[in-house]
Amino acid sequence: MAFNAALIAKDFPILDRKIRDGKRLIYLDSGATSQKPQVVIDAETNFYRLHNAAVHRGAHQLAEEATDAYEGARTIVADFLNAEVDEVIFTKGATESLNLVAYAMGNALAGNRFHLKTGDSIVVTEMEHHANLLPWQELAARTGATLKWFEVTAEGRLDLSSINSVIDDNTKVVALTHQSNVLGTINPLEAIAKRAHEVGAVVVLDACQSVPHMPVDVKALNIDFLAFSGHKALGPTGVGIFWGRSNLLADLPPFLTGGSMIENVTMTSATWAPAPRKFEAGVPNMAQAVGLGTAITYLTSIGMQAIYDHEIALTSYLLDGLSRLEDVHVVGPLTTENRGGAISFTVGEIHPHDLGQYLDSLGIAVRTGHHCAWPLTRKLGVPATTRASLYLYNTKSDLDSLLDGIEGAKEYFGA
Amino acid sequence: MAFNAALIAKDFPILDRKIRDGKRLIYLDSGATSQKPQVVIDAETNFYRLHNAAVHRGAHQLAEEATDAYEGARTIVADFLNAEVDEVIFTKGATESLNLVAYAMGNALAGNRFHLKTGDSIVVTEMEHHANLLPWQELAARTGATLKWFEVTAEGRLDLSSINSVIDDNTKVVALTHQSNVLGTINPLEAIAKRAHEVGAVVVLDACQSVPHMPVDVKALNIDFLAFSGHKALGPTGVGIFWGRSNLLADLPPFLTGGSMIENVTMTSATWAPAPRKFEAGVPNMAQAVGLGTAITYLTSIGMQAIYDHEIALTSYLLDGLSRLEDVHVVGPLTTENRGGAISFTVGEIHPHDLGQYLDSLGIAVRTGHHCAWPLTRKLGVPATTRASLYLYNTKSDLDSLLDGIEGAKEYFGA
Amino acid sequence: MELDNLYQEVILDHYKRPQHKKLNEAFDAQVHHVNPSCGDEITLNLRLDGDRVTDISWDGVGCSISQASVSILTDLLIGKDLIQVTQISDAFMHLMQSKGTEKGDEAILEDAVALAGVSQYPARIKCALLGWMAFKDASTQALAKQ
Amino acid sequence: MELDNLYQEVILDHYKRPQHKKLNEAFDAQVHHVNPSCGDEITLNLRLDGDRVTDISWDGVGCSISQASVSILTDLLIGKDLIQVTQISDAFMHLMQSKGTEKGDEAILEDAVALAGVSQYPARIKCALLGWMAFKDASTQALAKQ
Ligand SMILES: Cc1ncc(COP(=O)(O)O)c(C=O)c1O
Ligand SMILES: Cc1ncc(COP(=O)(O)O)c(C=O)c1O
Repeated sequence: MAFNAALIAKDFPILDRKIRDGKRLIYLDSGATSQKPQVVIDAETNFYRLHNAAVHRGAHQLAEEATDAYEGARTIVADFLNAEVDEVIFTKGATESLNLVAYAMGNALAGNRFHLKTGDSIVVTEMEHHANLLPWQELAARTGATLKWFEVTAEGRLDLSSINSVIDDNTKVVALTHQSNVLGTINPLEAIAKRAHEVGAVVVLDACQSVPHMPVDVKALNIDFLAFSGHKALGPTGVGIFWGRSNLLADLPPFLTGGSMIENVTMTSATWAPAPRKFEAGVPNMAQAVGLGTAITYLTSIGMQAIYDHEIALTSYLLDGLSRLEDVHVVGPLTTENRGGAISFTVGEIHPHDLGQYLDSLGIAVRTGHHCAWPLTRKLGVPATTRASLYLYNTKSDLDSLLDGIEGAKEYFGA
Repeated sequence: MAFNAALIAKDFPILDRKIRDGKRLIYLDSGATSQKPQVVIDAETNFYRLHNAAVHRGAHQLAEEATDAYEGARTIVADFLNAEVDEVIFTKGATESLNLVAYAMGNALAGNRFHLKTGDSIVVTEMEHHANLLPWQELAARTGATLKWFEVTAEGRLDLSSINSVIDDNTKVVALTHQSNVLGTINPLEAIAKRAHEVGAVVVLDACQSVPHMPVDVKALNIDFLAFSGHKALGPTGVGIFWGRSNLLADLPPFLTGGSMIENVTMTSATWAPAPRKFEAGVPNMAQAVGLGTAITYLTSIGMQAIYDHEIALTSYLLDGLSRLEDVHVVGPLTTENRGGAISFTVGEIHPHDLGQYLDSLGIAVRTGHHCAWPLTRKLGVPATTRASLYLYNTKSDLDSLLDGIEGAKEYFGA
Repeated sequence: MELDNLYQEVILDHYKRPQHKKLNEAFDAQVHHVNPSCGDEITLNLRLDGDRVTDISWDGVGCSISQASVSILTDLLIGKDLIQVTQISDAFMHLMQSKGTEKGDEAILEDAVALAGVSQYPARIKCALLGWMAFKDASTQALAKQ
Repeated sequence: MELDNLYQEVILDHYKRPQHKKLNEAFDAQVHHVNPSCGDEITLNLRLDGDRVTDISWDGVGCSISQASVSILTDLLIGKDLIQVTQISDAFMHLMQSKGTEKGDEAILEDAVALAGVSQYPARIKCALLGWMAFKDASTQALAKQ
């Protein structure tokens, strides 16, 4: 079956909506959040209408069904990532997942392999989303460890020239993004993971912009922890994934504490259940986990490689089109080599906010600003950019509208 | 309009479901999680079908609409609690809310009013849910503060006889539940808040079992922080509320860090936006927040006082009925004075798991076990109990079925 | 009544008259296991003579399923060698995971086939396994000491 | 085109030829404000003589709305006393919150009525207010020094 984005778009009710004065919605903001196919909406609805109960806690039929649905979703996610079932933890989103691992390391006492102290270092990159930067800044401040980072070149690539001094014997964690949400750059994990493991550090991957868009196999990537958000992967809001190697999860202290994550509790102390329970305190986001399972089943039925190929074709088409427009400057790699479909650019002197507003008046939804990667946009000397981010439901015709819209804006603002 | 639980039940599609061999569902497990009216399910669905976009981040129409819907839900919650809008923070649930305040205090440096150190004390009670016990145990361990607690009497009440020594000049936090999820006991907040404030401590209220069931006014209660879960208040799973007085939220350090909660970010440091943003890192659980807003609007339209009165009438009826059964022992207050509709009991030698299973075969959903309050059940000498917990959609006929079911179980297990 | 699949006569009998429910002070390994979701607890003492189980004794609180299951276990495993024990345990695990599709081989599992119905109640499988997990733990510990 | 409500001629004019956009080194208060959601920044210098605004100068980067709004502000407020300033600021705030239902009183707001359309675009109100918030902050600081 050939990939047919226009047909796929029909599965997404919101794409039928009209914007402003009856314009067709052209949604190019999937990097911020993706739209949801009807099957995902139905999965949440059916959970509430038929099976809603607190999982793992009741001896009644609804509780059994809810538990089955919830644990079934965990299996779907595990298979999708080529992970073990007990390695998959449901969180509320990637931000929580990344804070989880940073706080949990902060909870590690001396003697625990995750314990950090003065002299240790944490390595990030200059292209991190705030969600994969601030938790590490905070952890460094709490533990006395030093924060170091890979710089970004003018072409929007990581500068790995001094990899052996950035990642050195003191490095305990290397946290980086798989694909930049601003530049689209896909980072060279192999070299980084190899060097990190050489010095005994763990690799934390922010996979927010990769898992929804390409095949991701945690075993093949040779990483240790991974985070992504369901809402960027056709899933509901309010759910994300934290994955970790099972031997590491066994050593990692818990983060949130409360019900369902314990083995034994007295007034003064507690012991923990094994993973994944240890990291899932409280009544979970059950309907959302079930919705995410359905989203992943939907993605798998189309095929992650096919989705990736489609996005690459669109990216190539858009980069091409943008290169033909005067005064348009793409921030990030100019070819599709090791890059995905997040395409940021500036248009002459037109401020991105104004450009975004103009495009909105045509029904075209893009994002403008620093995209929660302020150190990166500062480094590149562009306080703000306009970003188009693509997904399986976008078509070349969407991109033609965008290109026309940019020309229109230039005229409108007299630039 | 008279309160008509049977009519209300019609708003909840799951209550039409058949259990086991075609039995009517009699849901007496709302203390674990409540069922959802159709309007709440529709609110989430409509968000995804019509307005889904990342809030606060886009210059496009969908982002505007999503932001309106999300911030509108915040206003609804604020009005409901008699709080200020900027004091209401969306979390993933009460467990996160309680961890938030405990971790945030742990992040407070010397000089900050929330800073804790050796010699300080944190006061809880013996009837806390694990979610309001373990975060404080952990905070005490991290900071060197001492954990102290109010004991529970045989009648299931807090023993306040030594209140002035339990809460003393070293006390920095008093964290307690408004209503016990096991005993139904409603705690005497006035005396405790008065004493806590006398010594300069803040009061953290676990309102999981009160906000959904009775009028709660944060100003009148004279408390400082409050937590509850949406899923126990007719709302979606995956959303909860953390409320704090605005002057305190201004001083409280953030918990989760990441996108949307910042004012400025460089590679080495960051400053924070004011509350509520400071405490809402990442793309929020938008559809769930909107659903919770709808749930609260629904509750308000019925009236919290009317709901409370209904539950008290049912509680009285059930306590009465149970007292007439041989070998049935209620754990918790035996009258409706300062107690709500969480009713735990034991039935002779029948293990709660077996009783729960028997009731399930009749379509009756109850909860069995230690109800995530293990120190309490241990203290009371009952490793496990069976709990019926009531809500607005329950009727006397539900309770008659339960009473008959208990008699049936006694016969079945030959007790 | 569907429930009778779960609560077979044999189970209620073992529940009311549990076997070997009195801790023997002589043991090679003692373990204490808890089911955190319901609070059920068991203490189990094990004696091994070489690779033969010579005694299992226990005490604990729990539901009929967990109590009957450990009672049945003691009857089944005392006197067996570790190869037989593994065969029986594996067969029991397999039965518990069968979601009601299997009846269990009475030649191997004897009274334990009465627990077949448990496999249809996912929340109860952990109850049935509490004693078996404790036994497994104890035998590992006892062997480590040899 | 609906968009023309937002981007009135006057706004685009101020955007292209911003008034007082060159920091005056003499000031009683200097403030730096940022719009964290888009990265827009403004530095604003203020001079007060008693209760009269004698000079406002500024520099910054931002969208047409934020730039035009601060440019208009300087034209409007320089030379006014603090009572007039409060009246004008209040009127402007009120206009921004009007969700498109009001046009603004030209006698008070002059060119600033051109920003009325912004009130229909919630995400842009913060842009229009950036300079006004900076001014408010600066005047509080300058007064505190007196
Ligand atoms: C009194 C009480 N506190 C806290 C919680 C924890 O709530 P949640 O699991 O929704 O986070 C519950 C319910 O499980 C509760 O009943
Ligand atoms: C690369 C990257 N990391 C982290 C995040 C944070 O994800 P969320 O806001 O869903 O927690 C995002 C998206 O906002 C992202 O694009």
